[in-house]
Amino acid sequence: SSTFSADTPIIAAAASTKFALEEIVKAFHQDSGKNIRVSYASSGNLTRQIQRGAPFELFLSANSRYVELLAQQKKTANTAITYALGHLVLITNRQTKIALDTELKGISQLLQKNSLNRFSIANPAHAPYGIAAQEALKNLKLWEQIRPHLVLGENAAQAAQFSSSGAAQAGLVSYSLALAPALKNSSRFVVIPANLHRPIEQSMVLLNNAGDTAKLFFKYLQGEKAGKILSRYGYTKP
Amino acid sequence: MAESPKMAIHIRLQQQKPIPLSVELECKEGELLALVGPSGSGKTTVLFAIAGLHKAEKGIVRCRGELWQESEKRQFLPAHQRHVGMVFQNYALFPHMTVLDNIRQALSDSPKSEQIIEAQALLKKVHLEGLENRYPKALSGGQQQRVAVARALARKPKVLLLDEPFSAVDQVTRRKLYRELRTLRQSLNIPMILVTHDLEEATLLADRIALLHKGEILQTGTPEFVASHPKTATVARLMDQQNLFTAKVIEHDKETQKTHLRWRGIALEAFYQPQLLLNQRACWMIQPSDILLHRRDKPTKGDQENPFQGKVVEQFESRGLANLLVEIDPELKINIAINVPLHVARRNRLAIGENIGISLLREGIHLMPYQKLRRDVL
Amino acid sequence: MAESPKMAIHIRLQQQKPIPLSVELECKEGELLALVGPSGSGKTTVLFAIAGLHKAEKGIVRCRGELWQESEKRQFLPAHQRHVGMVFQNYALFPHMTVLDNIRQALSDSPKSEQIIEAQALLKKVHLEGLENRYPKALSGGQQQRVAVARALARKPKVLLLDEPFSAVDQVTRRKLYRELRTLRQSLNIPMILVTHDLEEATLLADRIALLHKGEILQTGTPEFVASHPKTATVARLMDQQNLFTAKVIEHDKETQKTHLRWRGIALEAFYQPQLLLNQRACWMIQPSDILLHRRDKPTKGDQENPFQGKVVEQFESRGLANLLVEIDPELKINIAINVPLHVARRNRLAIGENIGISLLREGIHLMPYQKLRRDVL
Amino acid sequence: MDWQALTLSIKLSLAALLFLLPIGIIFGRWLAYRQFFGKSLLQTLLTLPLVLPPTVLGYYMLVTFSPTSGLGAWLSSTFDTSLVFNFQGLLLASIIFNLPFAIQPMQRAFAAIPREIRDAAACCGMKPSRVFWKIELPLAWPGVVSAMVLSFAHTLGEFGIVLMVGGNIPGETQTIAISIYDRVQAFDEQSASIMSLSLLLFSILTISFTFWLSMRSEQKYG
Amino acid sequence: MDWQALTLSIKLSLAALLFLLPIGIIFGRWLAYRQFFGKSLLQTLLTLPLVLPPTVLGYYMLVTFSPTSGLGAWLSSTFDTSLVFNFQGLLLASIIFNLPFAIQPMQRAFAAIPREIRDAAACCGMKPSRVFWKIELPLAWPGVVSAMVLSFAHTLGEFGIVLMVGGNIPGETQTIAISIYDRVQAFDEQSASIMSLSLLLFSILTISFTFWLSMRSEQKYG
Ligand SMILES: Nc1ncnc2c1ncn2[C@@H]1O[C@H](COP(=O)(O)OP(=O)(O)OP(=O)(O)O)[C@@H](O)[C@H]1O
Ligand SMILES: Nc1ncnc2c1ncn2[C@@H]1O[C@H](COP(=O)(O)OP(=O)(O)OP(=O)(O)O)[C@@H](O)[C@H]1O
Ligand SMILES: [Mg+2]
Ligand SMILES: [Mg+2]
Repeated sequence: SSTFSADTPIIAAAASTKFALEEIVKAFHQDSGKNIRVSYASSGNLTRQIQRGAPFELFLSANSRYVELLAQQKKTANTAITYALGHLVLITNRQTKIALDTELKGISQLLQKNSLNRFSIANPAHAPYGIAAQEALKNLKLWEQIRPHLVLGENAAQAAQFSSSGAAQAGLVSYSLALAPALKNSSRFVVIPANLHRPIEQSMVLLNNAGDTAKLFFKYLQGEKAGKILSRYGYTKP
Repeated sequence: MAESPKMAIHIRLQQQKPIPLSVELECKEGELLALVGPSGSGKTTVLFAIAGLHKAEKGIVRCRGELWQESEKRQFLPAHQRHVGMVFQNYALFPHMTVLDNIRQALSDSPKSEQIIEAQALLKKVHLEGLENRYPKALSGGQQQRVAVARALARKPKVLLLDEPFSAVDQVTRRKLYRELRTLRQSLNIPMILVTHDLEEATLLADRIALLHKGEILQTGTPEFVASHPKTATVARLMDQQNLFTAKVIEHDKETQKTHLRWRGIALEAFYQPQLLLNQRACWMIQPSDILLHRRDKPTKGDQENPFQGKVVEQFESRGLANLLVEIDPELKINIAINVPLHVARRNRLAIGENIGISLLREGIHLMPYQKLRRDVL
Repeated sequence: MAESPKMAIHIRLQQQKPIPLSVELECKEGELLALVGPSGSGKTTVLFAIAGLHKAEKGIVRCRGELWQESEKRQFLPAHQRHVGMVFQNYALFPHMTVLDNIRQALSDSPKSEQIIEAQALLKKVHLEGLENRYPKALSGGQQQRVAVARALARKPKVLLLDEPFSAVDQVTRRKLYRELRTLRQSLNIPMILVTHDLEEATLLADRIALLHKGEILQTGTPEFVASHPKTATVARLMDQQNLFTAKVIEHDKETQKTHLRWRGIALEAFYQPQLLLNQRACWMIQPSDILLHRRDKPTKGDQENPFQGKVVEQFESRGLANLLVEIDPELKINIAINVPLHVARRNRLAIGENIGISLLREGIHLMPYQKLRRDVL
Repeated sequence: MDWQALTLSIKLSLAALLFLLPIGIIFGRWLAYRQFFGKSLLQTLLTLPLVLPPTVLGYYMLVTFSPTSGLGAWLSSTFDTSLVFNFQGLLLASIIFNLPFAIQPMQRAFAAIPREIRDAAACCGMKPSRVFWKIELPLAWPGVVSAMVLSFAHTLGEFGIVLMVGGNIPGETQTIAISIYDRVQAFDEQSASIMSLSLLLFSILTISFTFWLSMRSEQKYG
Repeated sequence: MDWQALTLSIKLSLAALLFLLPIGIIFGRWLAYRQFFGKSLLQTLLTLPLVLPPTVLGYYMLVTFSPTSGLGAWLSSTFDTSLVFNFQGLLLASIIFNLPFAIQPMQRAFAAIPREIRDAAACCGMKPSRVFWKIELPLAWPGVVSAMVLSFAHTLGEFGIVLMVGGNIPGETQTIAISIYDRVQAFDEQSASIMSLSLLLFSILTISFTFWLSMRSEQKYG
C-alpha cells in the first residue's frame, strides 16, 4: 500500500478499544514518528485469524481468555500483559424514562411491574462485555428474570446501538462506548461497580512475527501517556 | 365515403408513424374481404389496428354498432374486449400449452365440459385430429398454422381476421380448409378479412378484394373485376397482370363500339372506352385468357380480332395449363404471355421456337390512364 | 439404389424417433429438387438432417465427395462446417442485427470491404434495397423472409436448402424471385432442395420433385410426370388430383392400344396399360386439362372419346380459367372437375345449372393399382 | 443442533417468499412492460439494498423503526406493533434485502415473453388478469423460480441485518444463521459444523427438488 | 470519507466482475444448453454460498486456505501466494459468494435464446466461438448485465466474509463496507452517513448508467 511504508506493523485490536486506541496511535506517531495500522474486529475473530496466520504483530484482546488460548498454541512471542480494565455501564436512551442506578433497582422495578420490554447486552456466549454483563446480572439476582427480555448484540457496540436507539429500553455496555460523543448526546448512563463482575481484562501480547515498532508500541501502551488516554476513555489501570 | 349503417365493420385509419397509412375499408355480415398487396404494404398493420393491437394516430373502427376506436373521442377498446378471431402471420401459439389447451383459451366463455368437445370439433375442422396433446414445438409449421386457425374460430368472433392463414399448409389440405371456410361463412355470418398474397386464393374465397399499396387502398371490387378492370397500371401490376403496355388512343368509334389504339406502330382495336382522351397515351392490358391461339387447321371467329404472328420463347406447364411467352416483335422484344390447356398445346404441337398466331380479343383489352411503366414488368 | 458418384448430394436417412423417417434422395449439380408433401410429412426434418441440425439415427449424407454423416462410422460433420445455405421456415433472423449485418454474418469468409458490397447486391436480388439498416422486428413477414433468402445465398453454399422460402411473399415479388432463382441456378451450379407446398411453384422451378408422405418418399420424377403418372392413388391425391376414381379392368386391347374399363356401369376407354390385371379393380385418374368441353356449335375430333353429359354444379374463376365441377351422374353424385379458359367458358355460356357435354381424353386416363379411396376426395 | 433456530429460519424464509413472490412478480412485470423516464434509476434504487453492509442497513432500519423514532412511535400507537426485535421486523428486513434478487430475474423473465404471444392472448378474449395467470406467469415461471431460490437461500444465510433488527432472541429472532455464527464465535466449532451441515443438507434437498420440478415442466414444452 | 477503502472496494468489485463475467457466462451457458443427470443438484450446489452466514463461510474459507492448512501450505510453497489476509483472498471470497447471482441470471438469459437462431448461425458457417460472440452473448446481454449489476452491488456491500478472510487491514483489505461498519460500531454516525451516502451515490451513478446503456441497446431491436 502506498500510504504505509513496509515497516508499518499491523496490530489486531478488539473493536471495543477503538476509541482509545485511535488516540494512542496518534500520540505514538507524534512521539516516535512511527506508524501503526490497526485491524479492529471482535476478539474472537481476531483470535481465529491469528490462529490461521494473520500477519498481525501485536494483539490487544478485550479478554484475557483468548490471549491464553493463543499462548497455549505458541502463537505468542512473550507473556501477556493486562494493560487496562474495562467497565460496564447501564445505558439508556435519553427519551426513555428509566431510573438509572448502580444496583439496577430501576430495572428490577420495571421487571416487577412487568413493563420492561427489551434489555440489551452483548452476547455472553462470546463477547467479553457480554460475559461481564451476565455475571453482574447474576450477582444482582436479576439474571433469570431478565433473560426473557434480553436482546443480544454481536458485541458491546451493537448492544449499545440497541439501547441508545431506544429499540431496547436499557442495556449493559462498555464504559468506553458510553463516552463516545455521539452517545453522550443521545443517552444517559451510570457505571456499574467493578465488584459485580470479574475484571474485564484488556490483555495484550506480542505475536511471533512482532517487529521493533510493534515491540515499541507494546511498551508505549504500558506507559503513562497511554494510561492517561485510556483512563479518559473509561479504562482503569489493572 | 359516408359509412353505411349496414356495414358490419367499418374502418378508417390515418397515420404517419411508424408507417404511413391511409385506409378506409368496410365489410358486410357474411362477406369475405381479401386484403391483398405487396409484401410490406401494411396488411398486417391494418389487421392489428382492427384487432386493437395497434393504435393508429387517427382512426375510427366500428363493428356491428360498437365503437371500437374513435381517436377524436380518445376512445380505444382494448383487444380482449373486441371479440375478434385473429390468426397471426407467425401463428403465435402459446408454447406452454398443448394444442387442446391453446384452443380452449379462446373458449373460456363456454362451460368447461363443452370446451373439450368444441375444441375437438374445431381440430377436426382443420384436419388435426389426434394431435390434441402435442405441444407446439412438436408440430410442423403447417400444423401450427392450423392450430392457430382453430383457435381463432374458437373465439366465436364478431369479425374474423386471417393473416395469411394457409401460407404454410400444403395444397391438398388447403383445398379442404377452403371448403371448411366456405361452410363456416354460411354458418357464422360475420365479416371476415383475409390477408393473402395468393391472388388465386383471394379469387377463390373472397367476395371482394381490397388492394393495399404503401399503406393506401388502391382499389376494391370483386376479384375478377379488379383483375380485369384495374383502375391504374399500378393496380394491374400488383394484380400480377403480365401483359401491360402503353399505346396511343387514336379514335373512339361509338357506332362500332370500338376504341382504336396505336401500339408501337401497330393498330389495335379495343372495346369502346371513351373516357380516355384522344391522341393521348394510355396504358392497356389484356389477361392471358383473353388471348386466342389460332388453330392451325381451322380458323375460328375470334381469329380476326387483333391478330399477331409470333414465336414461342418460353413455355412451362402448370396445373394442366401451358404457359407460353410469345415474342411478337423480335426487334422491340415485345413478349406476350398466353396460356392454353395442355391438351390444346399438345394437339397444336406448341414448343419453344415454334411460330404461332394469336388474337388479342377486343373485349379483353382494358385501357387505363397513362403512367410510366417499370422496365421489369414482363 | 446404389449411389452414383455423379450426384452432388446423396442422402439416406432411417429413423424411428422422434418421427419415423425412411428417405433416400439425390440431387445433381445445378439441379433443383422440390421436396413436396403434406404438412407434417417430415420435409423440414429432412432438410435439418442435411444441414446437420438434426442427427438421424441411421443415415448417410454425402455432398460433393465429402462425407457429412455416416452413422455407422459415427461420423457427423457439425452444421457450421457443412457449407449449406438454409432458409428456415420461420426465417430465424438474428433479432439484434440490422438486415445488412444479418447477411454479413454469412459472408464472413469475404474481406470486410467486400462484405457490404456483396450484401447489398444480394438485397437488391431479393428486392429489398433501402432496408439495410432496419432491424428484423421492423420488417413485415415477407420482408423478413426475403432477408432470410439473401442470407442463405450469401453463404456461397455447396447446397442450397430452401424451406418454403416464398410462402410469405406476394405473388408479384414472388415471380421476380423465381426469375432470380433461375438465374442463380445457372451461375451457382449447385444442388438445390426446395421445400414447398405449392405444386405450381414446384412445377415452375423444379427439375424433379420428390413426394414425401409420413416420412417416406413415395415417388420422384419431373413435376409433370409425377402429376400425370402417379404410381399410386395416394400419390395422385397428394398431387392434388381431383378426378380420382376406381373402376374394373375389362380388356387390354393391344391392337387398338386401348385398355377398357367399367366404371360404375359405364364403359371407359383408356390408353393401353397392360400392367394392370384383367377383371381386377384399379384406380384411375384424369387431369382436368385432359377433359374436353364439347362445343355447342361444332363437335371436334376428341368428342368421341369417353363422352359424358352432365350438369355444372360449381364454377369459379381463377387466373383466367373457369374451374367447373360437372355432375355426370346425379344419383351416384359423381362429379368431375374440369377447367377451360375464361373466354371459352364465356363463349359457351357456361354457368351453374347448365347442361354440358365433356370427353375424357383416352390419353389422359391413367391407371393405378387398386386401393380404397377416401370419401373426402372430391 | 438448534432445531428452534432452524425452524425459525425456515419459517422466515417461507414467509419472506410469500411476500417477495407477489412483490417481485408485480414489480418485475411492471418494469418489464412499461417504458418511462427514470426507469433505469428506479431499477438502480431497487438494487441498493445490496450496496450497504447488511449490519449498517440493519442499523438504519433499527433507528427508523425504534419506538423513539417518529415512525416507530406512530406504528406502535396506531397498530400496536413494532418492527424491531420480533418476527415482523425480521420479515420486513428479509423482504427489503431480497428485493434485488427477487425483482431483477423476474423482470428479465417477463421481458423475454414475445409480444405476439401476449397479443394473441388478448385476441383470445383473455382479460389482462387471465393473460397474466395463464400465459405470462407460466412462461416467466423458470425465472420466477430462479429468483425465489436465490431469495430463499439468501434469507437462510443472512445474519447481519437480521441480528441487528431482530436482537438474537432465542426462539423469536435467533435464526439458524445467527446460531451458527454464535457457535463459531464461541469457538464451539463442532456444533457450528453440525449446524452448517444440517442447514446445507436441508437447502440442497429443498432447492434441488425445486429446480428439478421447474426443469421438468420446462422440458415438456421448451 | 475513507477514500482508500472506497477505492479498494471499487477495485475489488471490478476485479470480481472480471472473473465472474467469464465464469458466469461459461457456467450459465453450459447449464442452459446441456441436459445431464444431476443438473438440478449442480445448480443447487451453486446457490449454497448464499445459505451459510457470510462470516461462517469466511471462517471456513480461512480454515481452508490459511497457511496452516494443507491446501494453504501447498499454495504458499508452490505459488508463493496466500489466499487469506490479502487482496487475492478478498477476491476469491467475493467470487465465491457472488457465484449464485452471476450464474443463475446468465443461465436463464442463455436459455431464452431460441434454438433456431443458434441453428441459423451454424448454417451461416459461424464457428461455435463466433456464434457465441456474435449471437449468443449479445442476445443474452441484458441478463448478463443484470447479473453483473447484482454481483457488483453485492461485492460493494458484503462485509462478513471479507472481514473474516481479509482481516480488516487498512489500505489492504479494509473495504468501504467494513469501514462504514466500523464507523457505525464506533457511533461515528456522521462519518458513517457520509460514507454510506457516497457509496450509494457512486452506486446509483454507475449502476443506473449501466442499466440505461443496456436498455437502450435492447430497445433498438427488442
Ligand atoms: N417499427 C417499425 N418501424 C419502421 N417500419 C416498420 C416498423 N414495423 C413495420 N414496419 C414497416 O411497415 C410496413 C408494413 O408492415 P406490415 O407487417 O403491415 O406489412 P404486410 O403488408 O403485412 O407485409 P407481408 O405481406 O410481408 O406480411 C413494412 O414495410 C415494414 O417494413
Ligand atoms: N419433438 C417431436 N415429437 C413428436 N413429433 C414431432 C416432434 N417434432 C416434430 N414432430 C412431428 O414430425 C412431423 C414432421 O415435421 P416437419 O416439421 O418435418 O414437417 P414438414 O413436412 O416440414 O411440415 P410443414 O409443411 O407443415 O412444415 C410432424 O408431423 C410433427 O408433428
Ligand atoms: Mg404481414
Ligand atoms: Mg416444415
